Amino acid sequence: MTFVRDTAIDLPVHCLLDADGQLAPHTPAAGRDPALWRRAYAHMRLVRRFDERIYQLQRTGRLGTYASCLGQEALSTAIGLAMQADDVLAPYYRDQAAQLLRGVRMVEILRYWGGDERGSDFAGPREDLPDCVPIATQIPHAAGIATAIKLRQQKRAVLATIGDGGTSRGDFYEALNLAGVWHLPLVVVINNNQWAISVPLSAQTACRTLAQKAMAAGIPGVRVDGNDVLAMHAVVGEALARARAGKGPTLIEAITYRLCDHTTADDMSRYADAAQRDAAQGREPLRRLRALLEREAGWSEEDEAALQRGQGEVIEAAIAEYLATPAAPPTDMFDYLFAELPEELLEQRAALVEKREQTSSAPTAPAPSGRGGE
Amino acid sequence: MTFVRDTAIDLPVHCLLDADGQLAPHTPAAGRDPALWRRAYAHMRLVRRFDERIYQLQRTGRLGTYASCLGQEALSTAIGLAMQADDVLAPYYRDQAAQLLRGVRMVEILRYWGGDERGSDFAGPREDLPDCVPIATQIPHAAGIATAIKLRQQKRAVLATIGDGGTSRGDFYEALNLAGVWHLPLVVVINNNQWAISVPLSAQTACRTLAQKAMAAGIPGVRVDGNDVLAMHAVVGEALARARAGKGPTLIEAITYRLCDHTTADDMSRYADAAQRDAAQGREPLRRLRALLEREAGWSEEDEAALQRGQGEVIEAAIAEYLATPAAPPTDMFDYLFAELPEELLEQRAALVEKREQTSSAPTAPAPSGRGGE
Amino acid sequence: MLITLVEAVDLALARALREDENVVVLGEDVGRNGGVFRATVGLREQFGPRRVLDTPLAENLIAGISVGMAAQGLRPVAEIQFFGFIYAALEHLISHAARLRNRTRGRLTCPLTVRVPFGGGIHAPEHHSESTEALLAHIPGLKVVAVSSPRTAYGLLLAAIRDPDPVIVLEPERLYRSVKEEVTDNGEALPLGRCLTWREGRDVTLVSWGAMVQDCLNAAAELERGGISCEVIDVASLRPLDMATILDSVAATGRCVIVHEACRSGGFGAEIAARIAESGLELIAPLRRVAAPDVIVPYLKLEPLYLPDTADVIAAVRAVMEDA
Amino acid sequence: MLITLVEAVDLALARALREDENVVVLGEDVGRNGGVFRATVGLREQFGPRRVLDTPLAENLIAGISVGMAAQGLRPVAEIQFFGFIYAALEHLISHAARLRNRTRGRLTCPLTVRVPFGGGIHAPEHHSESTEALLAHIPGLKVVAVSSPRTAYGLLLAAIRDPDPVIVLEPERLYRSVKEEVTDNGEALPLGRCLTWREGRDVTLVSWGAMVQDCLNAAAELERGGISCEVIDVASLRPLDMATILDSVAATGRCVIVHEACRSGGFGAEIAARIAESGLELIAPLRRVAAPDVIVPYLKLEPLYLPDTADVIAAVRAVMEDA
Ligand SMILES: Cc1ncc(C[n+]2csc(CCOP(=O)(O)OP(=O)(O)O)c2C)c(N)n1
Ligand SMILES: Cc1ncc(C[n+]2csc(CCOP(=O)(O)OP(=O)(O)O)c2C)c(N)n1
Ligand SMILES: [Mg+2]
Ligand SMILES: [Mg+2]
Repeated sequence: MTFVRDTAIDLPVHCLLDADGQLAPHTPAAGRDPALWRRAYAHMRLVRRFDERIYQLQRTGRLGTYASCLGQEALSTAIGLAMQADDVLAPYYRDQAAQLLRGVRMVEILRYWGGDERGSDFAGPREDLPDCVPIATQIPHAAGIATAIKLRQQKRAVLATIGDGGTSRGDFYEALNLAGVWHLPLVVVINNNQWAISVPLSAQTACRTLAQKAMAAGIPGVRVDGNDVLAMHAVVGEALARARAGKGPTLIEAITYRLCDHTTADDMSRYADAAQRDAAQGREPLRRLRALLEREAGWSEEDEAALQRGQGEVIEAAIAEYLATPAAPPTDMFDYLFAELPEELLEQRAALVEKREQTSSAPTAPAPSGRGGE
Repeated sequence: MTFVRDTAIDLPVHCLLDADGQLAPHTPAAGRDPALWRRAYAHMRLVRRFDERIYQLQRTGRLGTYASCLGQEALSTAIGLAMQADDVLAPYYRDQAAQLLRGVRMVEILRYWGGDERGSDFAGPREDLPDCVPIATQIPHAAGIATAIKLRQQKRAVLATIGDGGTSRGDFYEALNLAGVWHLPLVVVINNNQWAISVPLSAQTACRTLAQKAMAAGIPGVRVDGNDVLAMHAVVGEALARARAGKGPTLIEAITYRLCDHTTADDMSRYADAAQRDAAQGREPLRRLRALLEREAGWSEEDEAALQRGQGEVIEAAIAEYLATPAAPPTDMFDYLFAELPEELLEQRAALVEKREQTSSAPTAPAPSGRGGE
Repeated sequence: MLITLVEAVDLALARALREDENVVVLGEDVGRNGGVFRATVGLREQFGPRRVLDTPLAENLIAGISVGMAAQGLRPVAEIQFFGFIYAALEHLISHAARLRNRTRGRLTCPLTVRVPFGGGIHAPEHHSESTEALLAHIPGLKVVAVSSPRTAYGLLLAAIRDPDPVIVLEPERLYRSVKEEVTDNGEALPLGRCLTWREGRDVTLVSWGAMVQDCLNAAAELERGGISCEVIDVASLRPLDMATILDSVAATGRCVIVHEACRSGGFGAEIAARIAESGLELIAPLRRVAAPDVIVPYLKLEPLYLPDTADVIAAVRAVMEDA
Repeated sequence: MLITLVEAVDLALARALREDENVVVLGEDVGRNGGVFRATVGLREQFGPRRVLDTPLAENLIAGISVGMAAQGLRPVAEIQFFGFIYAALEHLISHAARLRNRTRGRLTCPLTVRVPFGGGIHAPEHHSESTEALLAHIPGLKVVAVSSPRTAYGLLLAAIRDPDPVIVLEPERLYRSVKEEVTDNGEALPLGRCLTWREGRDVTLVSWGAMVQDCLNAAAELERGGISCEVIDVASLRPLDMATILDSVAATGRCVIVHEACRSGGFGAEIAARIAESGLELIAPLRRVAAPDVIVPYLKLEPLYLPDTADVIAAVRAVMEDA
């Protein structure tokens, strides 16, 4: 007899809206509401346009390295739509769509990527975490926020996002395990876009699914088509409701594809197969939702044009506001270090002011970004 | 419809020799060999006696803080028996049994716990790692060793051990995940003794089993009664054979119970329920193997007495050698830092020699250990 | 009451838990067990399992969730069981705890306290006697304090917990039970960012922190008999550093010996030495450092020869007195 | 050939891979992608996927498996993508890589090299411009070198890989492509543990490493025109530190300015300053440090004002010339 056996399980990929824009028969009522379709579509369209414009700004040296969310708008839009205002978002760096829905302003997003800390002082969702750069570290933070919520017996949930590459870091497992044992109101959504910079998922893990990693924490794991905004909305909504109701954490693997370079400092053609990318293009989220809208909700070319016109104006206004942002006082680098600046640093602060005066010609706008690593 | 569902799986606990010493009908041939029973029994008996004596040495101030393996001798003995000489062991700190079988000398173990680095300069298994104190960090090391073995296309395996508490650290998951994706010849055995110092397993994870954590790495996970040396031997043997044959890694959860304080610095009565411990006593490994030996292999009181007499002598000789160990030259703290001592440190080394001469009365034997934390 | 340092820690924690419902104690074995050093004894019984949390075994996680808890306005007081296990927690302390306020321009803050037993002298296993506090003292956004007695433990820990920013509190293992002092549980904190001058003197300034402060006091008492008068400054707060007190003293004595248990090179003593050198003060003799050698903390058999001690301090003071 | 610093790194790696079959390059994106900075371009193609390994995304793991690989006699050359992500790797570097030889009394060793891009100036996102090398330079058992040009990158990296003990190699991001130098691929290593004196001078000793060496050279050239003669010492090897070269120079010039990009307090410059202070050398003017302020590295908009630069070095030199 043998004792060591494969213990793999099969987890289905939930999908309600297929690549051709057909709605599955088991779509729940919420997913059948054309108002949701329109809202989701409009937002994804906005995000895509915004993303393109940010890319251009970067290319013309008006902004730092940028991580596009091209082709991954559905997952983040669904998150933004499913979350309640008093839930807390712990994003990574491709969550522009969710952030905007939660009230982060475009100009704040532009400032952040433009290299200005003020971009993370969100006027809107004051408790949401800012973008997290060190991969996976936001998951323990989210677990900590969920701990606070649980200790205070509030009915709120925390949602954190992470990439497929991020699931290789200890932070991810440690925090999920805690969420399990402390039964925290936490939802973790993996944007499985198949790449961590140049490393394909097959070189990241031997797991057939990322959702099964939930089993290491004793919590539910769910797979969903991340390009299907309706399925995403349903699954995330259910997981959040469970969390708020004290039913514990959920891990969600949202399957997408990174239809862009990793960031503006990357060149995907060095390592990725163009054919694979082209195939993924056929599953991208906007086209399929538009097909549904056209077929079932009378969405017309005029609707589309009007939408895009309106959105263009909003985006350009935000960009104008960004470009007109007055430079931050250099002393900001001292003034937010502690609640009160220690005496020890007064002299250094004064020296900075002096240096600033001497070199008032110093560039405060970013010089065009070179090959800035990733 | 709901999307979020419990994804728990049930994994059986393999057991061949039950708590009453009855052999299961499906016991493979290797497990039916009385020579194995005798060898395993003799070794477990040796380890238990050695462990008791170390404890006494600690209590009388002749040794530092010590982590006993009381009640967990079977799992480590099975590992020692199943491994081949050219496999590599990456132990934690309750693997005295496996280490002895692999050729680590008793006096080396005593020196290590006595606070002498020379104890880890094993004369025997030169490639085995020394005891690992920072919890779980040995698992990536073991994966690294397995990587070297794999890159060199050798037919050897690496076995690493870890406690149940250790499975909460990122190191454990990160290394298992790597072992999965690189298909490494690695076997990880969890000594699930139900406690991490004072923290019970139920406060460590929500997982019903620790073996299921293997699913986060896409590798097989197996549960086994860690107090059943025959089942352990069979399972570990199979996993090692798989590893050597290029069939990849295995995670094994060995279920035991810590029948002792965490270390000599701990007092289990502060947090553990005595009744639970008493119940676990009934499943301890020596009694059941002895029952089998008596019933099926004619093991007599005389056999037992002779065994214990012989072992007592071996142990006392090792202790005498330990106590007679000449003090290490203090300059050892410089002389093994680098292959060659940098000039920068020559002066400090000279200063130490001088200090040593001035304070030749300085205690080099350890003072009795106070409450040294864990 | 006359209590040990570890009892003073427990007392301060109980006071903090009582006075602010946002205070939460967490770590490995801090609850049911009362801490491996017994620094949290009785807290879980008194304040319940919602205020005193036994975490899973993961230092990175402890630091990480503490950041999240603090972002919500809790005041987590996390214990890292031994300094040698803090390395796994550094990413969250350095890249997040220290930065959250700055990163969000004050929107989110991190009122976190991390307590860590540090230093050697208790015959513990490997990794249980580390004092690499210099790693933390170099990080903008962190405050780092080292206690040296029951009273400073009580006062500085309370200050750390009440501070709106992350503070690391270093507790010397070998002083946990070896000294007793009269401590009044009056809720009075000591100021952060201030040196404490424990003894005034004319000839030499001894600058130290943690367990070595006791060695400096012992050395000063001994040297006094030989007619050498030492001022003993307990740095207490490595960051922010109260350099003014040190410079004033060194200006008066003209001699300085910096004493720490950490290994010499790159220890925080170097920073104090550098600032004295930059100050332009004219010293009577070059400053000296008393520190462990630049080697790995040996196991317990060789540890006594590794640790700097009172005799080393005395020798260094004698040397600076002769150097002139 | 005239090449950039990043090309010199690539060249040294290829040389090391060729000359020793135990050398293995590993890290995030080092294989298929050739590294996010292009420091490992072509290596996987040339030496195959058994010599150049793309790891999963986990710095702690990269360091941990490197220790195990090294214990087996491989010579892993691990890349940590940016210095700001090394914190997760510190436990394995500090508690294991640095200790394996000592812990086993020489039975097992750790011939590991860790390459890390460090420092700012490339307009990168948060955490991509750190230079907290002082954390590593304080750890007994680690060697730490910082390269400053294509030639030193080639020579010191080869030395690090051939060294039988763990060596951290710091590569300044902003010099990767900004300077070109003639490098001969002759397999000649530079010695570890030796300062490199790039320019001799009479009046002031400039002590620096990494990217700031270029600023020191620029400053020296500029100051020369005003009649001030600077000696420029590239520390190159922070640990072991070649203090003799520095002290000899300072003894001759009587003035010293220590320049590093890391924030001032607790930076490795403090150690050099402390040793000068202990040396008893009589300086003409107090030594000075040029360093970043003790704040978190700002995002790119404010970064130019944060980074110390040539002008700062010039100002400091002028100041020590006037101080006397
Ligand atoms: C701790 C850490 N290591 C390395 C990096 C550099 N880095 C930035 S993004 C990235 C890949 C992330 O991949 P994934 O998690 O799949 O997210 P994606 O970018 O694909 O959405 C890497 C390696 C980082 N930011 N943090
Ligand atoms: C990184 C780290 N954190 C904390 C400790 C202190 N410590 C030593 S043993 C232990 C509990 C380990 O429990 P488990 O992994 O279950 O192993 P067991 O001792 O029960 O065999 C702890 C917390 C340590 N050695 N290393
Ligand atoms: Mg990805
Ligand atoms: Mg255990």
